[in-house]
Amino acid sequence: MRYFFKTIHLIDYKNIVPKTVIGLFIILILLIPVFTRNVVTLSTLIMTGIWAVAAMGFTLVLRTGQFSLGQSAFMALGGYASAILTAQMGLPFWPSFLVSGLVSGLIALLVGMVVLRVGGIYFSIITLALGEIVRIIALQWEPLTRGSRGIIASAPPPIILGGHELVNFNASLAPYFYFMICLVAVTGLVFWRIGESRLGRTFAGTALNPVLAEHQGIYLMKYRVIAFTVAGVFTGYAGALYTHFLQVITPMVFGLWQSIQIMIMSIVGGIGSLVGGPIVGSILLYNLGEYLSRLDTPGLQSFLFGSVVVIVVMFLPQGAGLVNLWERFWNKVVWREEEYEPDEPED
Amino acid sequence: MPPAEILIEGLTQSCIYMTMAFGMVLVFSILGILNWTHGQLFMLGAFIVFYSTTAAGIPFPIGILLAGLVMAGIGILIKKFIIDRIKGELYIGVATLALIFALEGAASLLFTSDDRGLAIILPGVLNLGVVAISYQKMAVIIFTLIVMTAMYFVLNHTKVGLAIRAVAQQPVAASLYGISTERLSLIVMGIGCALAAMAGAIMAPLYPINPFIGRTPMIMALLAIVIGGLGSLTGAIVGGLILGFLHSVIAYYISYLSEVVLFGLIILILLVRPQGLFGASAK
Amino acid sequence: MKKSFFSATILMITVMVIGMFSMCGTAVAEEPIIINVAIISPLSGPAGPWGQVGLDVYEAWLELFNKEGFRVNGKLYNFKNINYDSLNTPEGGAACAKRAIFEDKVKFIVGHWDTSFLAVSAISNPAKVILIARNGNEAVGGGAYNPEKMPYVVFGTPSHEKFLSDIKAIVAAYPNYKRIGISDSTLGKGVGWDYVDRDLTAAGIRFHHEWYPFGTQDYSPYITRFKEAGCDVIYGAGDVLAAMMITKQRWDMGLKYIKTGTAGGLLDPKMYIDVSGYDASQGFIAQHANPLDYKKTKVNPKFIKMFREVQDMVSKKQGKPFNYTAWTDWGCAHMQILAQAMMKAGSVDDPDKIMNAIRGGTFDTMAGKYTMSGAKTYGSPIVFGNPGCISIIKGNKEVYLSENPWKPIP
Amino acid sequence: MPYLELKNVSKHFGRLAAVEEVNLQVGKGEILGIVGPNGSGKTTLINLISGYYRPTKGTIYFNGKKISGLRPDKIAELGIIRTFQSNVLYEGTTVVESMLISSYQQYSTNNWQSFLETKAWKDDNEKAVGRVIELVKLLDLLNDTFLPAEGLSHGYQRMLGIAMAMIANPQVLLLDEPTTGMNHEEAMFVVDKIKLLSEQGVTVILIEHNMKVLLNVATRVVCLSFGNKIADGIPEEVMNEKEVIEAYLGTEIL
Repeated sequence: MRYFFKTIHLIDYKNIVPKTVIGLFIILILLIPVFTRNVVTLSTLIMTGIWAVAAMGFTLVLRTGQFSLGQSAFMALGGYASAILTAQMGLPFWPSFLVSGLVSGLIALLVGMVVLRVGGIYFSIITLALGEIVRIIALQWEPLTRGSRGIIASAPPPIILGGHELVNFNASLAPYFYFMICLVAVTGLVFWRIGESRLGRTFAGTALNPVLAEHQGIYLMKYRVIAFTVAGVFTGYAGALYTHFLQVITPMVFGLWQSIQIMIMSIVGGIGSLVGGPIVGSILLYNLGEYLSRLDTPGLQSFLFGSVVVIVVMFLPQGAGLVNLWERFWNKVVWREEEYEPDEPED
Repeated sequence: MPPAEILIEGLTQSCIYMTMAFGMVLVFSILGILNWTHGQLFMLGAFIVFYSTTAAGIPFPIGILLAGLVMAGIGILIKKFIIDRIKGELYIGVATLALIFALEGAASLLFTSDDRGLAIILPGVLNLGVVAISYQKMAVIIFTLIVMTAMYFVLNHTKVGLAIRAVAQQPVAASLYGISTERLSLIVMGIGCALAAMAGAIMAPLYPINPFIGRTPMIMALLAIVIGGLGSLTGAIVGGLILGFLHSVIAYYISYLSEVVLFGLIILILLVRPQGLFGASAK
Repeated sequence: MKKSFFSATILMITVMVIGMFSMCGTAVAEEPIIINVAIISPLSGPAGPWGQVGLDVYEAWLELFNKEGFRVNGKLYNFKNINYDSLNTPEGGAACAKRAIFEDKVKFIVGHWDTSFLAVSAISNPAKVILIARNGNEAVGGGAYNPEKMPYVVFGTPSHEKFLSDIKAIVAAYPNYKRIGISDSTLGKGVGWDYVDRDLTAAGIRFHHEWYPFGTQDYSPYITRFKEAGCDVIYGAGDVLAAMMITKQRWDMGLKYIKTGTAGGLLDPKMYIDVSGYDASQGFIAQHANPLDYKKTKVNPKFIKMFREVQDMVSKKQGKPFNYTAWTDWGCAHMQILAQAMMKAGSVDDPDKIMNAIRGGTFDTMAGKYTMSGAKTYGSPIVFGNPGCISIIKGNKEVYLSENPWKPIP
Repeated sequence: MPYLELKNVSKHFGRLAAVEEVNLQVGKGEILGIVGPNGSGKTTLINLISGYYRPTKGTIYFNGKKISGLRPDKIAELGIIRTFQSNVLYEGTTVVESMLISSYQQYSTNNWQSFLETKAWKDDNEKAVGRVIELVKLLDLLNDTFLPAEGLSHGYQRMLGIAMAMIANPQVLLLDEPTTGMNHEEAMFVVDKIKLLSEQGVTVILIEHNMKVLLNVATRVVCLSFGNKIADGIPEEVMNEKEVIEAYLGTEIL
C-alpha cells in the first residue's frame, strides 16, 4: 500500500524531464498515423487506448478502496446507449456519443448510491452480478437491444467544414486514432486533476482507513459514489468508442472476462498513478495478448498470458506496478545525485 | 411444487457448489484471500480422475482421492511459490486471477480442449416409480455428505481443526499460543484445493470434461459464499444449497428468465443483509 | 572428426539431390498461382474444438483440390488457407480480419461461422473482400444483414433452413412423434426463429420451444418443461455440451422415451457415449453431411471420391477414424463456390465480377448441386443451401437415418 | 444549558449492556476524564458520542441539538473529533499526507475549485499546508514529516493520531487513552498540549488509565463500572470514593 497515494512527489518530473522532451514525445505520438498507415498497428493502438481508459476508470474506483468486478458493464452500457441512439433511433452521432457516457454515468450513480452502502468484497460481488445482469438484459430485451443479433453501429459521420470534407472516419483509421487520443487525453487530464486535487486526498483517506476517515468528517459514500460515477462516465465513453470502432455491439462483447482484463491491466500497470499506470498496463498487456493471439498452438496463448502476469506480479518489488518501476528508475539511476536529502531514510 | 427429479438435480448442483464454496471459505478465513483459481483446480481434478480411471485403470473412488491428493500438492505449491512471494491482497488476487488463464491454457495444451466424459462410471438409474435417480447422482450426494461429515469431525475434534478455527477467529492470539500460522495456512490451502479437486472428480461422470468447465462452478461458489456470509462455513453450505436449488426450481417456473431472477435475488440478499445470511454483523 | 565430416558430406549431397529434383519438378509442371483465403474461426477457448476440427480437413481437402486446381483465363490457380484465431469474440474476429486483409492481403474469407460475423463484415465490406459465411442469427431477414451495406457477403451455409429440413427429416423418420421440442440457448434467440416457426407451422409439424441461459449445467427444469408440453423429441439448436447434458439428464430422470439430438455434425460418437453414457446416447440424432450416404440428394461422383479420400487422409493423420461430416458444407463448399464463380466471372481479383457470377448461379459442391436463390430470400440475393440429412448413433457408430432435401424459404 | 449532554444513554450488545442509563453533562472548555476498569464501557461511550454506535436508548445533545443517530461524519462536521484506542492511521501515507487528509473539513474551497485549480484553492491549500506545518512543529513531529506513518514509533504514532484529530479544529475532542505506551515525559508533553487546547476553549473528554496524567490534566472525572456511572466530580474526590476503589481493585462479586 506504500505506493497507493502520493500527493507530494519528492522529485518533480516537470523539472527532471525537460519540457521539450515531453513535447517531442507527444508530437511523436500524434504523428504516428503519418508514419504508419498500417491498419493492424493503428487498430491495435486504438484498442489499447480504449482499454486504457477503462483501466483508468477501474483505478479511480480502486482509489476509494473499492474493487469493482463489473467495469466492463459500463463499457457495455455506453456502447449500447450510443448504438441504440444512433442505429435504432436515428439520432446524429455526436450528441449520441456525448449522451452515452452520461447514461453509463447515471446508471453508475444510481447503482453506486444503492450498492456502495455495502463496501468491500460485497461491492465486488454485486458489481460482478451487475455485469452479468447487464449482459443478460442486453441479451433478452430484444425490442431495444436486438438480443444476441447485436446492433450495427455505423462509423461517425464525416466532419464537414465549409463544404470541404475535413475528417472521414470511413477512409482511414487516423481519425479514430485521434479520437482515441482525445478520449485518453481528456480522461487522463480529468483523472490527473482528481488525483492532485482535494478529491484525491479524500479518496485516499476513504480507501486507506474508512473508519478513521468517517470520524474526521468524510462522508465515505459520497466519495465512493463520485469515483464510481466518474469512472462510469469515462468507461461508458470508452465503450461507445469501442462500439463505433468495431461498428458492432453484441451481448458477448463485454463480460466478466473483460472486467478481469481491465483489472489486470490496471493493477499490473500500477495503481500508484491514476493515469500512467493504466496506460502502461494496457499498452503492455493488450499488445502481449495481441501478439500471443498470433500463435497457432491453442492454449499456449492463454498459458503464456497468465504466466507472464503472474511473473510480473511476483517480481514487482513491494507489489508496486510497472509504472513505479519507471519511477524508481528515475529516482535511483538517473537522478541519484539530486535525491540527496539529509532526513530521507532509506526505503 | 416442482417434480422430484428437479429437486434431485438441484441438490446435485448444490453439492458441487457447497464443496467448492466450503474449500474457498476455509482458505479465505485462514489466508484472508479469495483463491480465484478454485474453479481451475476443480477442472484439473476432473481431468486427473478421467485419466486415472480410463488410462491407468485405477478404480474411481481411489481416483477421487488421488485427484484430491495431487491437487492438494499443487495448491500447496501455488501457496508456497506464488502466493507467499507476493505482498498485498490486491496483487495476490491478480496473480490468482492470472493463474486462471495459465491453468486453462496449460490444460488445453496438455489435454486439448475436446470434450470428454466419464459416463461409464456407475451407469444405471434407480427407478422408484415416483422418482428416478441415477447412481452417479447418489454417489455425488453421498460423497458430499461424507466430505461434510469428515470436515465437521476434523474441524471440531482434531488438533488441526481446532487450530484452524482458532486462527480463523483470532489470528494474533492463536499465534501467541504457539500455533504456526504458516504451516496451518499450507494445510488449509491443501484441504481447500483438495475439496475443489474432489468436487471436480466426483462430478466427472455427470458432466462433460474440458479445460473450461471450472468457470461456472467458481462463480457460483463465489456467489454462494457471499450470500452465505463471507468467512462462515455454515453460510457456504447454505449458500450452495440456495443457489443450486433456486436455480433449478426458478428455471422450472420461468425458464430462461431464471438467470435474471437469480442475480437479482443475490443483489437483493446482499442489500438487505450485506454481511450475508450467516455472516457476523459488522456493528 | 572424420565421422562428422562424412555425415556432413552425405547431408550436402542429399540437399543437392533434393534441390535438383525439385527444380526438375518446377520445370515440368506449370507453376500454379496461389490465391490466399482466410479462415477466421475460434481456435482456442471453449469454442476452440469446433474451429480446430475443420483445420485438418481443409488441409487435406485443399491438397486434393490443388492437385487439379482451377483455370481462369487459361492460368492455373490454387487456393491456400491461412488460419486466424478469432477467440469467438467480435473484437478478436475484427483483429483477425484486419490482419488478414491488410497484412496478409487476403481477398477472400471463407468458412466463417462464429459470433464475430458482424465485426468481420464491417471490415471486409469496405475493403471489398468477399466473405462467405453461414446465415447465423445475425444474418437472417430482420436481423443485422443488410444487402445494400454488405454487398460482398455470401451465405454459403444456411443454418436455419438446414435446421428446418432436419426437423422435417426427423418427422419423416419418426412419423409417430408426438411433439418436437426445440431447445436453444438464449444466445440463439432472435427473429430467425420466426421464420422457422412459421414454416414448421405451415408444414403442420407440432413443436415446442424452450430457451436456456448459455452455460447452464442443470437442464432438468427445461427437460421437465418439454415433458409437460408433451414432447418426445428434444432437438437442440444450441451448443453441443447442452445437447450432451440434456441427453444424459433426461436418461437419469427416467424419461427414456424422449429422443434427443443436436443441429450439428456428430464430431465423434465416442464423445457422446463418453459424456452421456452408452445407453443414453443410443439414437442420438445429429446432422449428417455425408455424400456417401445420401439417398435423395445427388452429389457429383468426383466429390464423393474426394470425400472418401479426405476422410482417409485425416484419419491417417490423426491416427483414429475421422467421422465428422459437417465439414463438407463449411470451408470446402465455400471454396468450391469461389473457384467456380471465378471461372464463370473470368476474373480472380475483381470482387464485383465474382459476386455477379455468384448471384443466381448454380454451383456443384461437396454437398450437392445448388442454385443460388437470387433476390428472393431475406431480401438477400445470396443464399446457398444443402440437404438436411440426419443420422443417429447406433452402437458405437453413426448411422444414416433420413433426409429432407433443402428448399429456400420463400 | 450544558455543552454536551447524554440523557439516559444505553447501549446493549445482545443481552450485554455495555453502557446502562448514563447521564452526563459536559460544559464548554472542560477537561473530563473517564476512568473505570477494563470493559466498563469507556470506549463504548466514546463510540456512542462519536456516532460509531447508535445508542439503544437515550439521546445525546450537542449545543442543544440532538446528535445521537447521526452518521459519524455528520457528528465530526459539528466539531466532535475522536482518536482511537489503538493506532489507527492512514497506512501508506507520510505524516504530512495523513494530516492533509485529516484537514478535510478545513478547506474553504469546494471540490470544483480544487479540481479546476483556481487561485482560491491554491491559497487555501497553502493555508492548509501551513496549518499542518504549524501543528507538526507544535507536536514535535517535525523530524518525521516525510516518514511513512506506519514506520513511526508507537509513541509518535499516538502523537500523530492526536495531531490528526487536532488539525480538524475540534470543538469537542474525544481522546481514547492518548498516552498508552508513552513514557512519562512524552505523556506530560501530551498533557501540556491538552491543556493548551482547553485554554483555547476546546472541550476535551479523555479516557485515561494513568492516574498521574489524569490528576494532572482533568478538571472533572467520571468513573464507569459495568456500564454504570458510579462517580462524578473533581478528580481527587472521585479517586477516593469507596466505590471507585472497589471497582478498580475488584470486590468479590458473588
